[in-house]
Amino acid sequence: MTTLHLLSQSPFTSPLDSILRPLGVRDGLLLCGDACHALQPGSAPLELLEHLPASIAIHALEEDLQARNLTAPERVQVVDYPDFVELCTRYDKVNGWL
Amino acid sequence: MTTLHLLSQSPFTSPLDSILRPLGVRDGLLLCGDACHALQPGSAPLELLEHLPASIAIHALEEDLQARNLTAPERVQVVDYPDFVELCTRYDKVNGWL
Amino acid sequence: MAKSMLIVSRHSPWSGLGAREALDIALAGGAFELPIGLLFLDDGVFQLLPGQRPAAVEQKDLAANLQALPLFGVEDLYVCRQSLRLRGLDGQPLALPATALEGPELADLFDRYDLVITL
Amino acid sequence: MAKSMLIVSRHSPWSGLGAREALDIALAGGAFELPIGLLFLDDGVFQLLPGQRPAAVEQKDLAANLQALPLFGVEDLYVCRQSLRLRGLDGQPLALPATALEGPELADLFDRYDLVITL
Amino acid sequence: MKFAIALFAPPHAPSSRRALRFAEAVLAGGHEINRLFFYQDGVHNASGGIVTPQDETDLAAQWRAFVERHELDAVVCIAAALRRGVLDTQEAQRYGRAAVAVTPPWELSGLGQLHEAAQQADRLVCFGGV
Amino acid sequence: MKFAIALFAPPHAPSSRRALRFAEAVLAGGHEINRLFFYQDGVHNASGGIVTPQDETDLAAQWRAFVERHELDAVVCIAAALRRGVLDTQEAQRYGRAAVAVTPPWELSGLGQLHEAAQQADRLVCFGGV
Repeated sequence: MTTLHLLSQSPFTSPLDSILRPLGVRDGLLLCGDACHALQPGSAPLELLEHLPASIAIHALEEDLQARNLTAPERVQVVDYPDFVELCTRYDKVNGWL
Repeated sequence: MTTLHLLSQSPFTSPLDSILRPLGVRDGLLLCGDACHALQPGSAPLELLEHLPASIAIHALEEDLQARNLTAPERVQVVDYPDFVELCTRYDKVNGWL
Repeated sequence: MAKSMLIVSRHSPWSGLGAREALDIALAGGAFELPIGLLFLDDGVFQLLPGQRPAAVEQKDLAANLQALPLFGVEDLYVCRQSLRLRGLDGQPLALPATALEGPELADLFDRYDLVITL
Repeated sequence: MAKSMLIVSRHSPWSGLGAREALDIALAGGAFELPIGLLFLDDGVFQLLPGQRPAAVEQKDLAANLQALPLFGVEDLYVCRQSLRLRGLDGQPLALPATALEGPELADLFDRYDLVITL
Repeated sequence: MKFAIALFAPPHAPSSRRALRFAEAVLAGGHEINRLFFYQDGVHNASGGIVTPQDETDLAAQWRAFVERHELDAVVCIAAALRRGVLDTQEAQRYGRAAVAVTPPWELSGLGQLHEAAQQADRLVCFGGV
Repeated sequence: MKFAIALFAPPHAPSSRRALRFAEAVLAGGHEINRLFFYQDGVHNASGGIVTPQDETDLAAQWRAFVERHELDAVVCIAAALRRGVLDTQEAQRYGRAAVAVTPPWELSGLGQLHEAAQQADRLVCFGGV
């Protein structure tokens, strides 16, 4: 059963480690809110994300990237709300890391 | 102007680093709430605290130690609420790290 | 057939309502005879420590509610070993018989359940 | 003589009310002509980044309020260099002229003020 | 698909707005919402007392409008609401409080409603934190 | 000494109880409290709507009793309170809301009251977080 993991906390305030630990190889990540700061070039969280298995799809919510003036690297797919809903249907379940 | 720093967040959730950075050598620390878990033997936060200059007094609120079944090492003074008030008068100002 | 739910409890016992409100979801699920699993993660592992005295901070005893879990049919208890280790607690006795998991075992745990709620 | 107050702002701009409510204390202090210092620490440094578009998440522009600080007499702005560095932001242009401090300079800053509020 | 949506954060948290925009997209995409469930500080989203500055997004008002427009089943956890002072007429009377914050279509009920919604939906999506 | 005490966390946060026990110890030690100031989620401590389970400590009630017994100056930040639905009679009328959560001795006022208290006190002590 695959899981889509929603992340919204800043990776600098809530370290990603314990969130990435239960990640399965067919799971997906959706970064929203301050979790998008994990895409800050040159930061440790981005390094962590880039070392995830390629089978784990990483997405980021467009509006949160725009608000923060962030650009998603190639590895990351930018999504809007309709895409977000579609993602939820594609994975077997959704886990919101509060 | 000396500062008494109040800590209440868990050091495992809110890393101590940025809190200890502005610490002056004549400042004091008061651990309360989940910040008392920093006294867990064998943990990284305790290591950090033990490496602070000896001039920095470390205190911990008795009730929070009791609730958590924790024992304070020698380096740490256990205080109750009247002591807490007295500490506030002894330092020039008080900073609550929320 | 009822869907199974994994509840991930990440809050320490005396830091507010987080631990209690996660536990309440587990107990409510048990009362409805749903298959519930409970994973203690991050500061949530502090809920499992023996010898706590919540009365010292005028709190109700969460341990009593935790002990009630089996009565509600909630018997699948898990704890993240890495969370214990980071807190200097690995190998210490726990107040509840929770299975310690690490690495891929955690991913397997998530995989097994139909639903997951993290609090 | 009025006491000086250091306000330590640790919250990112779009993560809730933390950044705005810290700023409001600074602006209120400025309005009363009190000597106010403002330190951006931890995720608070994100408040200083240029090019943000709060409208994308239906938020009011915090930058406008930040720009108003000098009008309220709040000109002592500081940012923690280590916080910038950890976030890959050291050396990047900032939207406000904040003095970057590190190590003992931070302790000196705290030392200089009569009062401190961290939000 | 049938979605159950739970919200654990107050209206001033970005996750409240995110949950609402998500819920709107669920319906716009031709899916169904079988229940909205408000828990923890999320109960404040149902409060009729919240006054948002005129130039800011009023999430409490938007949630109410959304629930009314689509005639959704919107449940507020009663235990969480009582602890946070978010009472409906009945609870305010029961406990002798003046402050009535919750009115229909919001409904105070127990955690069983969360489990029931999760069991009956194809997806449970929880929003909270920031 | 004269203490100004500020609280930024709601009654269900341990820091609310800690602030109250501290305030009690301040008075018991022969010191003075020139003002209590409630900001951010701390405004919920002034809510008359909060219903705490009977076997738990009712911080909102204890704060009220403490303020009344010692006739303290207890100010709730008006801007923070409006956003969180914690209104007094006047604000509820002004904005046409039914929920009146704040009654005397609590008083809604501006952030200037925090600065004034901090200026006049010998110590400002802020409680928040957890």
